[in-house]
Amino acid sequence: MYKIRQWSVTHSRKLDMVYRSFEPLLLRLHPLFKMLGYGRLEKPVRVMEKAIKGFMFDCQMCGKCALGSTGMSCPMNCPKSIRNGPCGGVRLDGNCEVKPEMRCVWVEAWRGSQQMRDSQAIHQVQIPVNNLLKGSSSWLRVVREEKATRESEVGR
Amino acid sequence: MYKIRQWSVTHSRKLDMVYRSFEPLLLRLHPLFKMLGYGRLEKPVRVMEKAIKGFMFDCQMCGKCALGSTGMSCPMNCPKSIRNGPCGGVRLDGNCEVKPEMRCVWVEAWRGSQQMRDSQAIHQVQIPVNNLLKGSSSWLRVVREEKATRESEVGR
Amino acid sequence: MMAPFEQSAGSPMPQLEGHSSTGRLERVLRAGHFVVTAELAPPDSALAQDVYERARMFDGYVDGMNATDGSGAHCHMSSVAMCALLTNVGYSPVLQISCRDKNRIAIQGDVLGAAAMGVSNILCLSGDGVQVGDHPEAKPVFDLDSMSLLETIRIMRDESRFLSGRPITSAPQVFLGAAENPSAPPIDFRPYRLAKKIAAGAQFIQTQYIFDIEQLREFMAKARDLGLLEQCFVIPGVGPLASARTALWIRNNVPGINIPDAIIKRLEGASDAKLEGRKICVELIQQIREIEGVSGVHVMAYRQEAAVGEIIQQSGVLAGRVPWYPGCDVQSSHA
Amino acid sequence: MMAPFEQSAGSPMPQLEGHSSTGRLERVLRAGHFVVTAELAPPDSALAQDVYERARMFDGYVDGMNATDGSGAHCHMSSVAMCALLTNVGYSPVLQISCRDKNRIAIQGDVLGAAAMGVSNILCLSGDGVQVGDHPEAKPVFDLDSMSLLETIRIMRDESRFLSGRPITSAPQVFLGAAENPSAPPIDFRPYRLAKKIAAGAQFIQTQYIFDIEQLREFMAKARDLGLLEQCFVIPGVGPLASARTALWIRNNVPGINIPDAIIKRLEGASDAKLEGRKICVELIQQIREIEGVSGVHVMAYRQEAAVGEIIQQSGVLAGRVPWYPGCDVQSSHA
Repeated sequence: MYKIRQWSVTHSRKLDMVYRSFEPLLLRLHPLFKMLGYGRLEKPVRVMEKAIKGFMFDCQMCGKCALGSTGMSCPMNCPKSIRNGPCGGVRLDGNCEVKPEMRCVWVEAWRGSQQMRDSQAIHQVQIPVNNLLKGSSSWLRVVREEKATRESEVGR
Repeated sequence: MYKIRQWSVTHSRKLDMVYRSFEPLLLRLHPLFKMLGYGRLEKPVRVMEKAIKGFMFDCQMCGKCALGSTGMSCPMNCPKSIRNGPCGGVRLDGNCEVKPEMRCVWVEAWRGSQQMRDSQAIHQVQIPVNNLLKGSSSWLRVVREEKATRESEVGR
Repeated sequence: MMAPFEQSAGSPMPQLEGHSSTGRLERVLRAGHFVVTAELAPPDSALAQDVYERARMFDGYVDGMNATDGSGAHCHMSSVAMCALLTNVGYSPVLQISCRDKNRIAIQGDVLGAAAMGVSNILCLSGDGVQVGDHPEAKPVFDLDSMSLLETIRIMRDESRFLSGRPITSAPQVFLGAAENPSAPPIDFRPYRLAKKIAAGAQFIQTQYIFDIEQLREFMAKARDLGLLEQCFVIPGVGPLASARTALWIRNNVPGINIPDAIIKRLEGASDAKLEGRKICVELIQQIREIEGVSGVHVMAYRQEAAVGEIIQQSGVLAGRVPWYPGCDVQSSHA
Repeated sequence: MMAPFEQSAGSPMPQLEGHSSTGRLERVLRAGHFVVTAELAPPDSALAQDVYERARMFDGYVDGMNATDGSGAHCHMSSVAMCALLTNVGYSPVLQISCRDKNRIAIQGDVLGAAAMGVSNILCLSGDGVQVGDHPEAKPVFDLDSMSLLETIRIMRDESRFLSGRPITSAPQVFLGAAENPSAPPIDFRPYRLAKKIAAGAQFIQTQYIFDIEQLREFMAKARDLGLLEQCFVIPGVGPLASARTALWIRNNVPGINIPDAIIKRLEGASDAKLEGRKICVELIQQIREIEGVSGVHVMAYRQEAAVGEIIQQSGVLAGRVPWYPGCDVQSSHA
């Protein structure tokens, strides 16, 4: 999958645009999701998400997807799980300190993010990952949280 | 798989005997393994081992199988990864402190080990798990190490 | 009468023959006294003063204080710092190390560091799961378990090396302890698990709260039969219950604590439940004292720390002995 | 002339207006001096004496000492204990916290504990991978990363709360630092990453070894353009190379260290390589001093700790200033 992962970074701009059009679609599905029940959907969506994102990005299902701010390079493939990389140990050829045969996830993230529409996102400090979310669907969580925020804003 | 895991503990004696006859068989395959190359075998054997032990014991592929001393209850299913359990937090009904819906792995281990031929094995202190072995085949390692030991003994 | 281990102030004492540490707790135990230890929760602050104030409550009543390590998976000041501060003024604290938050590299570093700061006693624990605490999103570590933690520190002390084999130039001279819970399933296995902990290096045991004396008696009888009591000091844990409601809450929510119905009924029937809870605690201590092979009592009085002195005094287990505390050499009496 | 921050002995000094800590390192930096810090490897022992002996080598030459935290993923005495011991006798150590070995519960407990023991400076690191150390079989933790570690401690200090939101009654008053490596890819991103670290709470930066001065100049120029140097003290790292062989080994085996060919050639051509290595180090320090916006130099002299004093003296960067050390108030001169 390593080759595909790199392809995804190279095409980060296009993928970002696909993602951006995918999100409103997901949001529009909220009533359907709600009817079916988010709890019941968790498993099938998780399996699908894992298959797609696993194939495209070697996604590790951290439950809090950061691809939009990392140039489509999944930070959970960093052996130190650094969400605000790169560390100081990147080899001079741009490969990983821990896995010398792998490109540094954050060298890739920098490459990918410069092509993204929001190339500034990589400069934001990412909060620590919530280990409880590990293995859960990031998509469903985003939709649920986004809807909840919008509804509470309407309520104000 | 939870039901099957419990069945395996209930039938720990029989499974232990199957395992015990399986080991010499594996050992006898050593020349074949050596010819094919242990490195090349690692992946297919790992996949097979994971499928079988995953199905039977919810095996987590720690790479250092302890089932023989834990009454066929895999200690890596303990949420605290305790290899010398049980901890002091076992519920009065014998369920897990962290996952109240699950039987304590070590309550099961005690139940299973009392039926084993070597019921004393559970009293041995287990050394800390080697995290580098995670995900690797325990079977191949056992054969390789056992053969190496025997050969060095012959050499003396 | 003052035993020799009570004359020394904060400065390090010479290590006695056959002792693993230079600490006071080991001295009192090996001298055959009935010891009293108490649990001390670290403050949520960066002030040494807060540590000293908490410790002072126990002055003259306890031989050792256990500084908890992220107890209940909640963040507090580290046990190492708490113990170092307490050691500075002469106390004999027990460092608790939980396997939940640190891997073997950090733990071994902490052991050397704590010993360099004078800490003499270490209690090895698995630790509560992160899910019960205030940081459930933290990564549970559990690189070692309480048993391999014992063995690791024993190896550091007795073989002057790290787990990796690299040599240690001056080994940590520590008295090693572990926890056990005679009340948690599988009950039959518990005495054997004690044996396993002793094999791994435990020299003393402090138990989870005991409310069912019969269960403790059986555990001790079995431990005696296995010949474990000559190898290890057993210090059962006790604590005052604040009310019947608290007792029920603990029984339903804190796994591994067995509170018999009879105790809950007594608390329900009492006009002053808090007082009754302390009375029950005093009685438990007195009953525990009568069990053959018991070496002391460990008082865990969560949010009732101020009552520990009174409970100990009423139980009479100190038999007139006044455990050392900073300044006791100057004053002649207290309370 | 003695600046006010050099008059105080081991006892805590009052916190000055606009300062985050009561420590000497922050005082020297904010007073505008060119500071010198040095790296101090903790001993593989449980003896406080070993810590003091190592520190003494730097007396009169450094304003702060970084006690490494399991550097190179090898087990040593903990940085917390080392810093507490050094603080006890009046030094101003920098506590290093690596994310490799502890989760957020242990780290926050250590921060409170270290602060309670008087530690004033904390450097936040990701940490080396376990695979390079002597315990490769240990579980890598990495619950936080260096950035979220900075933010966590900043929140504890400035908002008096844990990451979970629970209040802290007395916040840790610490001066917060981080590491950066101007020589590691992606080079373009490094100044922006410095900006990110400042946003997360970094008040000072110590860098990885610098051997390529041009690279550092470009990094500093970019940092200046981004307006970062008003918000953060930058202290580049240097160190003496023992030989051309060592230099080659480091270049090939320690990721992230860029040693130009010219330096290796100089070492190869020298009759006394060790001396030449120190000479190069002195020259690097002098060149670094000339770069606009640089606040000091951080000397990492692994296994050449005894040479640090000479290197600093020859570089002349202290300009006659004698950093405080225990006993300096009594003696009037040294070396």
